[in-house]
Amino acid sequence: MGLVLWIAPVIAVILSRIVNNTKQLHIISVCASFIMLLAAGFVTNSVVSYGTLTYKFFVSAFYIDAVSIIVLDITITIGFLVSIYSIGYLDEELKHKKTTSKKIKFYYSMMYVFIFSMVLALTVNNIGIMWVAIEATTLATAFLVGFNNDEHALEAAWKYVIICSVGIAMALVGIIFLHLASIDVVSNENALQWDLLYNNAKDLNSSVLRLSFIFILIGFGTKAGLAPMHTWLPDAHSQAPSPISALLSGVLLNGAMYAALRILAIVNRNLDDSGFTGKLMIAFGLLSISAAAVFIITQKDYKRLLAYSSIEHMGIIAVAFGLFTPLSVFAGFFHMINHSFTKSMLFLASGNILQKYNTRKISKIRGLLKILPVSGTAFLIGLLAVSGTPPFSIFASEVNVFLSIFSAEHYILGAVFVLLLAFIFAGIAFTLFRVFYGEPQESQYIRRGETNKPGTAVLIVLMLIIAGTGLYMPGLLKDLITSAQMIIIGG
Amino acid sequence: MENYYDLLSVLILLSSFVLVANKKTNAYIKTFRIQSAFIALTAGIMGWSSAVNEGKYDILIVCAIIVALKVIYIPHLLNKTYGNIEYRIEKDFFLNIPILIIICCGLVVFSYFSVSNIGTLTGFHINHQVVNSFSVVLIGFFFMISRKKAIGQIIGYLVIENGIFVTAMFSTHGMPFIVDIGIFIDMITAVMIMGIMVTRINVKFESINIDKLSKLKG
Amino acid sequence: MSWLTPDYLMNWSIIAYLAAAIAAVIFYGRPHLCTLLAQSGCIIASVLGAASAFSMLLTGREKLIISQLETSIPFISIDLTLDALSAFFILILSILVCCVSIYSFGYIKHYHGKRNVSAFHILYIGFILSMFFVFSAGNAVFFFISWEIMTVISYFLVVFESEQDGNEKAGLIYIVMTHIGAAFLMIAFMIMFVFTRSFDIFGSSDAIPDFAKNLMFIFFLIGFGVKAGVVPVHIWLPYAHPAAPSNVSALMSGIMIKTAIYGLIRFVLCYLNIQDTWWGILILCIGILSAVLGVAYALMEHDIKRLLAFHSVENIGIILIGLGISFVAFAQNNGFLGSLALAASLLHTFNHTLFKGGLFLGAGSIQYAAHTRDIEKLGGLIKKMPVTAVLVLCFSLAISAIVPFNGFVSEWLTYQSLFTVIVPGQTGINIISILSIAALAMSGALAAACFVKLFGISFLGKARSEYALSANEVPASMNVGMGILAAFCLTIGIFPMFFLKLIDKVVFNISGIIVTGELQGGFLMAWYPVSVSGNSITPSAIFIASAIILICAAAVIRLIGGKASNRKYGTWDCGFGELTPRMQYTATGFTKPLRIVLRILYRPGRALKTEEGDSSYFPVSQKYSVWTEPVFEKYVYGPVLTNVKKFSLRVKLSVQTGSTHAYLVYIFITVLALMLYNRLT
Amino acid sequence: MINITYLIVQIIVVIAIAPLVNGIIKKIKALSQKRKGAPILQLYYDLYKLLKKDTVVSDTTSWIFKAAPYIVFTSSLVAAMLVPVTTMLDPIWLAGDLILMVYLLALGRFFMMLAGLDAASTFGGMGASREAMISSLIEPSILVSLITVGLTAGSTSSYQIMEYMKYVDTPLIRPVYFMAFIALFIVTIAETARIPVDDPSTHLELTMVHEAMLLEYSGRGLALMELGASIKQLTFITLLANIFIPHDQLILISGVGAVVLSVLIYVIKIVFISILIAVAEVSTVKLRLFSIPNIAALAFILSFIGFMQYFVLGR
Repeated sequence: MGLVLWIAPVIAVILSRIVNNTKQLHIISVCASFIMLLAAGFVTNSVVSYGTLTYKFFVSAFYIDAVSIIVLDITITIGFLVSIYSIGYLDEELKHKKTTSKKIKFYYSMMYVFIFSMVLALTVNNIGIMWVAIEATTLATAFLVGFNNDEHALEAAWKYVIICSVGIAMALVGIIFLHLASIDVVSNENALQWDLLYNNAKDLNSSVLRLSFIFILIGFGTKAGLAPMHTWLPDAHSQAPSPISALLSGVLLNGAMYAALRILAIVNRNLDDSGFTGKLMIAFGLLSISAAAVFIITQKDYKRLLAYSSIEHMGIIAVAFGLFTPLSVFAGFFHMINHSFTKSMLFLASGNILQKYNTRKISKIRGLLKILPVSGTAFLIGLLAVSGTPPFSIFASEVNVFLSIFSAEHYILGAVFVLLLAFIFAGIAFTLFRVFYGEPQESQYIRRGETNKPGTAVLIVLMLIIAGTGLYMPGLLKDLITSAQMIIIGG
Repeated sequence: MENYYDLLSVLILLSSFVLVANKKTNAYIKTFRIQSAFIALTAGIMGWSSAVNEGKYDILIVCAIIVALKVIYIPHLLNKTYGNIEYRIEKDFFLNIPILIIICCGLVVFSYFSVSNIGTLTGFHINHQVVNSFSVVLIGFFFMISRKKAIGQIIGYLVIENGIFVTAMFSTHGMPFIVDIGIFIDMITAVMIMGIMVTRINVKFESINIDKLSKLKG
Repeated sequence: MSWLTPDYLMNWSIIAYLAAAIAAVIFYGRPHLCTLLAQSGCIIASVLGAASAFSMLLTGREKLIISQLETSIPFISIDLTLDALSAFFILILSILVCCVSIYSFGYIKHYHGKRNVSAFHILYIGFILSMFFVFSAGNAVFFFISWEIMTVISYFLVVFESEQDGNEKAGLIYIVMTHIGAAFLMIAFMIMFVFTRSFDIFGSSDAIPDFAKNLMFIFFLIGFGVKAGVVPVHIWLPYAHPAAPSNVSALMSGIMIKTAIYGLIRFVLCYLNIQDTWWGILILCIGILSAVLGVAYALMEHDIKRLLAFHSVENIGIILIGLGISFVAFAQNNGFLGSLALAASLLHTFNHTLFKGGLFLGAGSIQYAAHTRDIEKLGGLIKKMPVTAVLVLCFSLAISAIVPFNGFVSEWLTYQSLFTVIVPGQTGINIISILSIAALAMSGALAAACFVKLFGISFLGKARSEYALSANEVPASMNVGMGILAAFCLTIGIFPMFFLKLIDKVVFNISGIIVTGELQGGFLMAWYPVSVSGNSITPSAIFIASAIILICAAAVIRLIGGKASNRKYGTWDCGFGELTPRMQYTATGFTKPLRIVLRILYRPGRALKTEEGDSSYFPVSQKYSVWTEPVFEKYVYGPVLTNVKKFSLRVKLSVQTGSTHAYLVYIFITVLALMLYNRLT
Repeated sequence: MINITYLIVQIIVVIAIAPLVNGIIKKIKALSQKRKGAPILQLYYDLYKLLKKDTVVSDTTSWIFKAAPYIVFTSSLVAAMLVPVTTMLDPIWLAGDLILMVYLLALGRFFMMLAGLDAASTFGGMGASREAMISSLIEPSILVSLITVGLTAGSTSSYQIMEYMKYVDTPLIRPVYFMAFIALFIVTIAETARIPVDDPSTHLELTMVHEAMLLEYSGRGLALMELGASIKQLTFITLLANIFIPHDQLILISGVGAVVLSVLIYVIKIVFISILIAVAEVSTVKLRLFSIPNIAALAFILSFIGFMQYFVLGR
């Protein structure tokens, strides 16, 4: 059954190369993602019952434990929601002649290449392959970022490819050093297998490992959008079609963070102390949050603003993982989940807004709640949620992050952290709250009403999720996160 | 054997200096080709010894791939891309070449300073080679920064990739085979994608000067 | 009588609120029914809530757990726990909600057919419930959650009429400031958790070291101060309160800002157990500043609701003066004085809820009838809306602390606490206390001036515009709602003892000292012995004496003067002929002397625009305008905001330059820097 | 029961003496101007005349206008009841609280200002506006000086303070009382609409404050207003007289005789202070309206320094 996870996207890619009819493409995509959703449910279930799953396959083993299953479930759920949303989105684009059915074909195939590589990255045991898969996600999304094929999109895509490739190349350097550190411990056939490295972490060469971690952090940090390597992120997120932005923000960033986390676990186990890694992670995290805080307050483009908010949240997650206490790692995972759902909802809503108003400029959007009742509400709720307002889910995880910071006796850090988040809220409120009220300009000829029906349904589902998980955590999820935290912390 | 490796690592490093010193785009491609050839040679020697000593052929296969890809295909691809793009004379670098070279020397010193302490790994006298090859990574990176044109950036990226590969070679006799293959696939895809983009950029912006791509700010 | 227990009633009260909200959702399409059901639901719920709180206070139980639900998210649980303090605040809340809901029957009518009434009711009920939870939260995280929900919902209510000028900005300032304030609360709660490993509000703070306690105090002060609207973080208040619909403003000003007072008492006094005198002194200073500046700025406002909002700042200042003395006294282990001052400030909290709620409702009535909030456009309303006029007059007298009303009683108690705190020898506290007395006196007099302006200009004289001419008496339900509040004001003013007894239960619960034991003398009398002899007031006696004197005076006059005839005639016009409404004193004119005297606070300006005619002696038109500057916004917040924006822009453009090379340089430098760091450590 | 008797005595004394003070002051002013002046009892005649007269009421006014005289009168009288003319009279039933007294007077002032605005006349508004300013500025000095004195006595009750002052040796040469006395004297002048703050005898719009608010009144309304004002004036004078110049310790007999004697001495003191006020009025000129803050500040500073002397410096 687990195999379906890898086969379904491949089939989807192949089919979408063959089929020409847009409607059939939609069906294929939804079916594929639905099947993956079922498979993910199945795999989750088996992980919960049996612990780690390993599939010997080809040369490398697939290795699924609670850590991967969390990120995997996020990926697949959001993938499913995005695929539903895309139906309405692409139809609308098609209606306004902004795209062609040929490009839709391309869109779907690239999207499933992306999902495939994402799934691959999350399920392989071999860190080298993981790197390959993550680099593949960059390449798969490169053209999706440039999907609109105008100057801006092209510029964003170019920066995306160059910066992410270079960044991720640094991660490769790190992986080589990791290999070097383990050369005496792990035989060449099993080189870079995560479980072996992890189990034998104590015997690795510490000084090489430290160097390795630096490169890993910079490399995957680039991909995860940590400042100062975040620079590609606002461009790519703002220029990509909104469903793709949702995937980038809700899925891709997690993937990079996941890879960094895996290696973080090894390094910390080796060094027997999270001081070295913690300092770096926290520094990057805090820098990201501050960068987001500074950049958000004068932001003029709402999708860029959301992108900066993603940087902020990746910063929060980095801080949480950097602290590396059981509490903080738990909070980090929890925050990762919440951020993914909230941010994808925001990007999906922003897609509807973009289609309706045809502009990314905040100043040209007024009367959102009237024009787009559901998307507007989703956007508003999303903004409140994303800035940590209770009772939405991000608040719940932020409280846990705060607590873990304070519990680790980083008082000043904690205070700065809380205030920065409040400052970001202020920035978002200052720049973005005005769009909900008033009336759009006469010259924009905007008609009331939602156009993207499936998208609207998705938004409602997401709203329910983020509101629901704010005050309730399913027991299954809690178990999963706890076991993931146990895996990372060890013990 | 180590002597050959030492020599090759220095040659590879040297080729990257030559790259930085070059002014013209076709010269970049040529230098890259030479550098790749050196790398293929290194891989060949290594592969040969491992085939003889351990009966493993994967490094030899990698060597073959390098020859096919980096020495033949990618330079060809780049030449083609370059040929498609109308030639314009534009200053390609931000700083003048002597300064660039001095900075690159600094980078080598820096990488010696920061990598040489990574501790003695028993059984490997690799530090110097690693320092050299790691310097190639940094120089490649720096090359990307110093060149304005898109092609320069692609080449810089490839040099980083070369540097990484050599580092891997010298430090651990290469990555696991499957990883290497994956990396090659990624690399070739990346280069192709970049190539396509360069063409598009040339159409849209009527230049491949990356500095013109600065509409997305803030 | 199990159904009379507080928890049982409390649960039903919550259920009634929820039912009202559900009814509001179900009857989405039928606004009249929706209003009827939702507001009646609120009335029932608030009566239940009041009953519950009342019985809680009477039973004198220390602590009562209503419900505790784990959410399975670590550290987040729904925890409703009552003690006397919460019960007291819930009592205030319920009384106000009951009156406001009665009022809303009529008031909401002008929304029917124009707006989404259902959404309004849901927000309204959500707002009430969130305050309910704030008062009854048993752990700090749940408190924070309720607190933030309260903020957010009230934000939506503030922007409910977002199409009107300035409401958006009002909402924005409001939510930004309160959210930043809440961040400080969050930090304080985190410190609390770190040392005690618990979020239990009722727990002990012994494990917290002194420096952390001091920090927590500062953070609580900032966090709650923003919500309470104390100077200098008051600026959101005069924007947000006018922007909200009037029944909501009544709730916001009447009770929402009191959540901050609740928070200060709950966390600083009950939880942290005051440990330093400077805490109290700091609060005292803030109180003085707020009391004087609040009323001073109120004086210059001509928008009724803005004026009232500034008065909220003033009254919070007065409450804080009481609270400050109480903190000082507790820090000096003077339990009795602490309790007295606490009782004073709690009573003032209650009183302010009553009269400020009533005043905002009155402002709503004026707006409902005359469609404007600008005092300058009103006039003569006393003849059009006689009942409203009487009620607003009552509230005006109450807020100016004039005698037979409740405002005086609590101010008197505050004076008495200040009086008692002054002991020869302790320099700092004495000086601050005497300044507090001066501030209280001045703010009382300025408030009186302000409400003379409010009432005199808008209700008396002649109508100044069409708006005022076309006004009519508002629906009876609105007056009933206000009437109940006015009745409370008068009752507390005349028979304060009964309410003091209630407050005493709260104070006893906190300090273990009964104040009314000392304040004895039957239900009519408040007698309080100080060192030498008793200071006391007997409002009821005064009331009776006044009544007797009034009757006697009338009788004597009748006796001497006989039956006199009244002749109606025009107002004295110096022989110029008919007086027009434009010749009346305006609100601007009325406050001019004070504007000039206190110009340092207002930085007033004026301009005369003349349109020249044929000769300079015959100008076509002249336009004279005066204005006052919003000093805090202009000289504090404005520059800060501009600089933040400037900084952001500068950093943004110099970091995110759009150049790929720059971006690569960042990564490159990061690589080098980290390698260096690794090498050097 | 005996308390009520005392109160009735107090009320009668107050009502009887209040207009006299006006008469004395006017007489002294007239004498200083080499005029004969009106008889000392002129205000009594005026009040009687006014009570007999019909009233003219503006047609723009409301019930506030009609009610105001009664409220002003009542509040002044009740306030006066809180300040015993002699400690032989114990107003314990009303407790004699000074803070209460100040706020009772505020009630009267509130309605007087409203009445000024009610007739839609410019004069009324002007008077109310100026009154609002003066009262806001004077109020802190009143309370600070009264409370300072109260603090030395340990009570805010006028009766208790007077009781305490009996045993203070020559209070007026002590810094705290001297300062408080001067402050209260200034306050009295300001509160009772006298030169230099206000001119009671003018009807010129530039200078009117108190009179401007009463401009529309006639007949019994005016009578009540005037009487109320003079009672208020007497209340302040009583405070000055009985607190700072205590006399009851001199009276050694008890019973009705003591009360009568005490009231007689009281009247003498009132006359003395009236003369003081008259002298002050004669020797100064009416200030500009915007110089009044200076006087208010002076009063406040005096009371504050008095407070400092005793409670901070400990003298």
